[in-house]
Amino acid sequence: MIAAQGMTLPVTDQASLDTLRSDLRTWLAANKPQGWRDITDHKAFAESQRQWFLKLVEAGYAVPHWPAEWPGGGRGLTEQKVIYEELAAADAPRLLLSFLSTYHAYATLHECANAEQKARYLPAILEGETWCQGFSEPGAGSDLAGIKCKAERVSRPEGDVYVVNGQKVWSTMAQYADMCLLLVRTSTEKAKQAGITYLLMDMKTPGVTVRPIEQIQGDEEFAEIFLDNVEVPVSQRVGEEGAGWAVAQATLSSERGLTLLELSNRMHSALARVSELIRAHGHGDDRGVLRDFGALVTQVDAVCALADRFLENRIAGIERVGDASIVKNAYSRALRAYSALGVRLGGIAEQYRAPITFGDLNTGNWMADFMNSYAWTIAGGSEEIQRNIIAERMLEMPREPKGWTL
Amino acid sequence: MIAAQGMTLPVTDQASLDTLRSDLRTWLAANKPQGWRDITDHKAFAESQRQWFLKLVEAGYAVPHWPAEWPGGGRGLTEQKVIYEELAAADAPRLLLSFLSTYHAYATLHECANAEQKARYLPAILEGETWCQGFSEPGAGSDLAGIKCKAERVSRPEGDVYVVNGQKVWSTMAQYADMCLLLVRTSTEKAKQAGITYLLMDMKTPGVTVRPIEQIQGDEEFAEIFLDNVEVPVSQRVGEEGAGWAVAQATLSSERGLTLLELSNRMHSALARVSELIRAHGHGDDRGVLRDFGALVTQVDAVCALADRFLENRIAGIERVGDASIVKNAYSRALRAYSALGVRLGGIAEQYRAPITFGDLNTGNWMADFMNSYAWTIAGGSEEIQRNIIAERMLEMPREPKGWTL
Amino acid sequence: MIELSELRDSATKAFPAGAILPNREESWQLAAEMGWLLVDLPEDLGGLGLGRDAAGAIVQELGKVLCTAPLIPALLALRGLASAPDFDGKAELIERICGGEYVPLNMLSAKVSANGTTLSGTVSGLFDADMAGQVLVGSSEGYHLVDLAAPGVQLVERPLWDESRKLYDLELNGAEARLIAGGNQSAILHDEIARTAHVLVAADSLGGASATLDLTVEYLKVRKQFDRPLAMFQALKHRCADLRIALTVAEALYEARAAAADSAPVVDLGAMKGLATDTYRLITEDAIQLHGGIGLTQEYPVHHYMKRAMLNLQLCGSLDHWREQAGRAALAA
Amino acid sequence: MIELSELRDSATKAFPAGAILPNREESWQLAAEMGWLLVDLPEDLGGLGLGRDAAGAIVQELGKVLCTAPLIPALLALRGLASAPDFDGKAELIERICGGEYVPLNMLSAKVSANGTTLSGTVSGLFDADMAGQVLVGSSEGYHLVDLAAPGVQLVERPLWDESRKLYDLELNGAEARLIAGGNQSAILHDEIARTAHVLVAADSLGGASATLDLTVEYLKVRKQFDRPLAMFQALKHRCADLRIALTVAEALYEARAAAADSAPVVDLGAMKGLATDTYRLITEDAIQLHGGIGLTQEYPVHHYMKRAMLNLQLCGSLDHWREQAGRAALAA
Repeated sequence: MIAAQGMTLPVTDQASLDTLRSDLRTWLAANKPQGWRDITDHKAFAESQRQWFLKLVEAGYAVPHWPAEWPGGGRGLTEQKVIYEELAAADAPRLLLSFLSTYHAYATLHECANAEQKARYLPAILEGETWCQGFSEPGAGSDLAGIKCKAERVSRPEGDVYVVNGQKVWSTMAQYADMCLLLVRTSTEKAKQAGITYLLMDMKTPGVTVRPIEQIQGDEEFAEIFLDNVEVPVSQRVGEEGAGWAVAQATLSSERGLTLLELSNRMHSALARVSELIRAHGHGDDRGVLRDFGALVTQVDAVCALADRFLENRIAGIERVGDASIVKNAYSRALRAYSALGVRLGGIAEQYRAPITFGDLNTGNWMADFMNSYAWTIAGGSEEIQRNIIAERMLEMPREPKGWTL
Repeated sequence: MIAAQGMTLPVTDQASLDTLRSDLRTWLAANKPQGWRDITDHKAFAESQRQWFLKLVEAGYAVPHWPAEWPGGGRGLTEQKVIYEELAAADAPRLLLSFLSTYHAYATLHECANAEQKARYLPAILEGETWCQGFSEPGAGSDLAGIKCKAERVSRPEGDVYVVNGQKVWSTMAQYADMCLLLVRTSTEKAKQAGITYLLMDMKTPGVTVRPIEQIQGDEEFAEIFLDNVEVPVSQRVGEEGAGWAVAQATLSSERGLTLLELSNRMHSALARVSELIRAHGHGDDRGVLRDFGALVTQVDAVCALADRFLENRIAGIERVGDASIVKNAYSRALRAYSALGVRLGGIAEQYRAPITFGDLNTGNWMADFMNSYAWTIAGGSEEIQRNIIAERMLEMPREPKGWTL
Repeated sequence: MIELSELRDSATKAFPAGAILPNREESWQLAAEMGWLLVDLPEDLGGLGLGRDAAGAIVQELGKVLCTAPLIPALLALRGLASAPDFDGKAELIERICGGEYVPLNMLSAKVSANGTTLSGTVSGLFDADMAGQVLVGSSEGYHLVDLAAPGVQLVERPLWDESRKLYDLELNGAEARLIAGGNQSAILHDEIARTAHVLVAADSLGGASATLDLTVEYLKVRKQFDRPLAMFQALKHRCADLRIALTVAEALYEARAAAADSAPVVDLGAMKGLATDTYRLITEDAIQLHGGIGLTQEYPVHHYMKRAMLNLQLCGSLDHWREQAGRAALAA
Repeated sequence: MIELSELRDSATKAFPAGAILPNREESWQLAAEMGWLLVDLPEDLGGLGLGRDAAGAIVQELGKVLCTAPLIPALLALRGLASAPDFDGKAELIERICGGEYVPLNMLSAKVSANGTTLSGTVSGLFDADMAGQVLVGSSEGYHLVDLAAPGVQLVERPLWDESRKLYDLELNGAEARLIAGGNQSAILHDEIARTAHVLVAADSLGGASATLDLTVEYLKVRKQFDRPLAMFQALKHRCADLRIALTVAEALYEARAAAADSAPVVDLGAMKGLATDTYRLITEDAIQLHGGIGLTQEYPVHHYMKRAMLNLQLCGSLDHWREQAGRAALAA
């Protein structure tokens, strides 16, 4: 069993959960952004995200998972689940831009940073300071321990710095970020993991260049970060030099369950889009199409149940190794099936390129949704990596020997 | 390119092919066995197979692939193809019992045996002497080089013998065989392949026990052979001691293309059974069922085309490494799809156990056909082994290092 | 209240893992002694009133060992009798059944016509009717109790590929039958029984699927080829992982719907049963392939699971049927 | 007679592997200069009369580099004109087309109505109509030549996900149109054109699928993770092997049916095209997954193949359509 992190708060009683739900529902009816699905410019989308986050902060719904000392914090997982369910039900925008800040950056700072770092960075998150993650590199996709981005410690009159050179990829919305959670290699002599150091980098530091990645469906959700003699003060290091691998684990384990519950629920609501398609194309009396739709509906229902159970198990502290991998793969395959059925039933109409909706995975632009679905089978530990985890850690099938190279 | 073995005869002209076809068709109309699908006793089936083979020998259609010096021999692959096509079209029984004798035993004897062995065994095949193959062992499925069946050379007054102890499995119709192509281990000191020796064993030798394998669909197509201090004269060895691996290659490469062409054609004819099922269950206006049937029809059509092309390439001498693996996997997956669709469309009726037909893979007893289809995804080098061959030898993806063990 | 895990534990203790195909009569006796027939029965009828998911928890464990005793058909008949309007002898009959008298409900279609108090036609899908003195027949004519010793009643065994169960047709030829629910009440009974049926067939399937996957993974760990355990080959590992995912997904839907079965639309339960049985099929189909040759032999157990999965796919509505119904329901939503 | 392999070689020389998305105008020019428009045209009309499979051989090679020039629509129009009854200027028009004047046939449905010699409505699926002076419109009204400069004629570009091609709708508003085949002759033309269309769309798909698989296997050989090339991971090897099998199966059906296309039932060719395009979809869909993140970037080529595959699936009848037709035909056989 994995102990649930920071989730030891008592389960809240039903009455206060109901109150939370109805309050939020009322608030959302009055405050949820309109027209966000029609935004066609990515910068404008980022700005709408920033505004929406600040609005949620103000209302006390942005960081329910933070401790009670923070405004809106101190809520247990059960309450967090209610909040995500209501946001999904209201078709409010997902929190893409701030997500990394309030989960990954927060968890890293909260668990591993020193007092000074916490004081500087945690309150700023609630004021809109935005973080990105500089972990993945070209050539080291799922093999995080293989990163090459090099940092050399150099003395400067104002204090030692790390001079960083290298490249990071797949950094979510890094083009809008103020700060970066950066993994660098400070030693190539030790074991791969032992040479990694964790830095907090200001994105405005000279030598930092960000280039949005043009995605195949026309989105710009990710960026590359080029680092050319970037000087990061040693005071910006989290943990000791060479201890970055352990800090990174805190970053990476900060979230999984709530997002997939939210996304599953949103996909469930979006099954209505398939119904519309079936009606619009006159497939309503095609028994094969009805069966295919029925199979999809049941698959999505099952993924919702799975995501819910996963979170319940987390709440109950009985999560097992590999559970998160199962939820991720099950969700991502349902997402692929959802979009593939839409592409198929939509016929030629789906091959005409239409504007995409930023920040949603089930938009009814079926080709865009199809391409977007790869983000979940590839990013965040590819489907293949998850299968390895399930086979080796859950089914206890033997690993391949480590030293096994060509 | 692999050179086609013993298939260098000139392509026969169209006119004589047409004559062959029409002669055989006439002959089959008069001579093909009736009622073979209704045989319910396996022994009776074996006997019907024996009779059918002898009838074909007499008519000159049994061993077209043997050299011209043999009656009915000297036919090129193109002619052989015509013969198989006509046998399939007439729904004549497949030659299961004699198959191993006329292909595997023949090729082994023809290519690797000494003059005395050839004289003793080749003519006997045409008189009905039946061979089985003792290669596979429990615990060494697809890993043929890993066989353990032990043979020790011992002096006897009447000449040296090998004393054989061990077990063989998956030996096709060994319970009816007179002779056995036997792979044994004569040394454990050398490399795995180098310790293997090839023997011709009389199945009536003391110490040989044959036990038919009860298969999950109720067939008894295979048997286990138990060898308990079986003495095989050294004169019955093919090739040198320790040279059995190379001889086994001759056995194993004796056939592939014709059988799969025949089986594909038979499956194609048997698509009519699916049509019957669709009509009988009133699915004729279910567009989903029609699409699923159409997809199957096209898959089977494609496998027929593939098997045909494979044989044409063999005839033309332009077969490539891996081609045979592709045909095998493509056929076996079509066979699975064929039977699975039948099981599905037949509904509950297919779950009632009904008598099976021996010697056919597309019988319309859908559950039996479904179970039978595994014979092709598992036997003769499993599907997984074929994928390895395709990936490594055709796509030239790297092999796993040999010394790689737990 | 008794936790589901306690029920599971008691079932596993009575039918330990790996001891497959236990003797039918002994199993039936044991099931009755364990009180498992009482689990889903309302308390006012002398039952434990623990609900469908409680019965499901037991059935799921028994599915792992390919239980040969007809617990499901008996629980369905009980559910039907319990939901029926009161009739003379109802309480006594229920009590006798709970004590171990076997009365099954048919799990396949009944093509019968009523004439006065008699029925004629064929009732399919009666499991282990050779153990029964009477049966509950559900058909479009309503729900009837039929005494198997009555004139015009004949049992015909229908041998199955699934060797873990015995199935009978009931041929009725003007046989006396006691109507316990007709018309609107029949529809109510139908839905009540269907809810239980889908939960229990799904439970049996998921138990069997889980046991099959365990069996397969264990086999791959033990079996060596090319000097390594098969379980070290990544292609096989990934397939096992995918099977594990499929199983966990189906289990999650089962648990959610079984817990809410009393109020769930029948179509939701039917679709859930469809997914569970299809997952059983998927896992057993690939399990045989992953085993290689040994999986094709009668003496190795894996084929029994495959055959049971194939039969489960057809019980109480096929996969195709429930997929179509689920699609129609979602389209109408 | 020229061998197919010679045509393939010349195509590969003109459009070498890896140089994807060549300039459209230059490609068109080159195709015309190579005489590829003559390949399938009967000899009595000045063509080479090499048949549909010869044209297919060229198109298959061009599919590998995501050819941007509209060879297929031009060959379809040529096939239509060649099969049409004689009309004034037929020979000259064919000659001009073979010389490089682009006249396409629509590859999606035309919803038009005729009024005397004029047409009104919308014609979909005209590739690269911006390069054309006139087009051949196939509809239920027959086959018409339409001058794009005529009054009541308007081209509307329909941007595609597939960036390798440009597609237009033709809006007709009482536009003059010259009927070249109607009634029974229209049906004959339709089948003649359909045979060519299925062969060529299938050829393009199989060329693209083959290039995608090559690209993917090469990438896996080069790309390392956990200190080994990805191509050494057995799970990925087996997936590539399965893709190779699927490709070879589809190629075999293509070759058999393309060679016999002149006499094959249209449904057989449609089903073959369905398999080819679905195989293209299958391979490109998994190719992106096998590439990982880089496959999701606009600058890496693999997505272009996937998008082209998706469009090909819809051209000249969808996969669902042809599967259903194949099922109906087999059921009626």
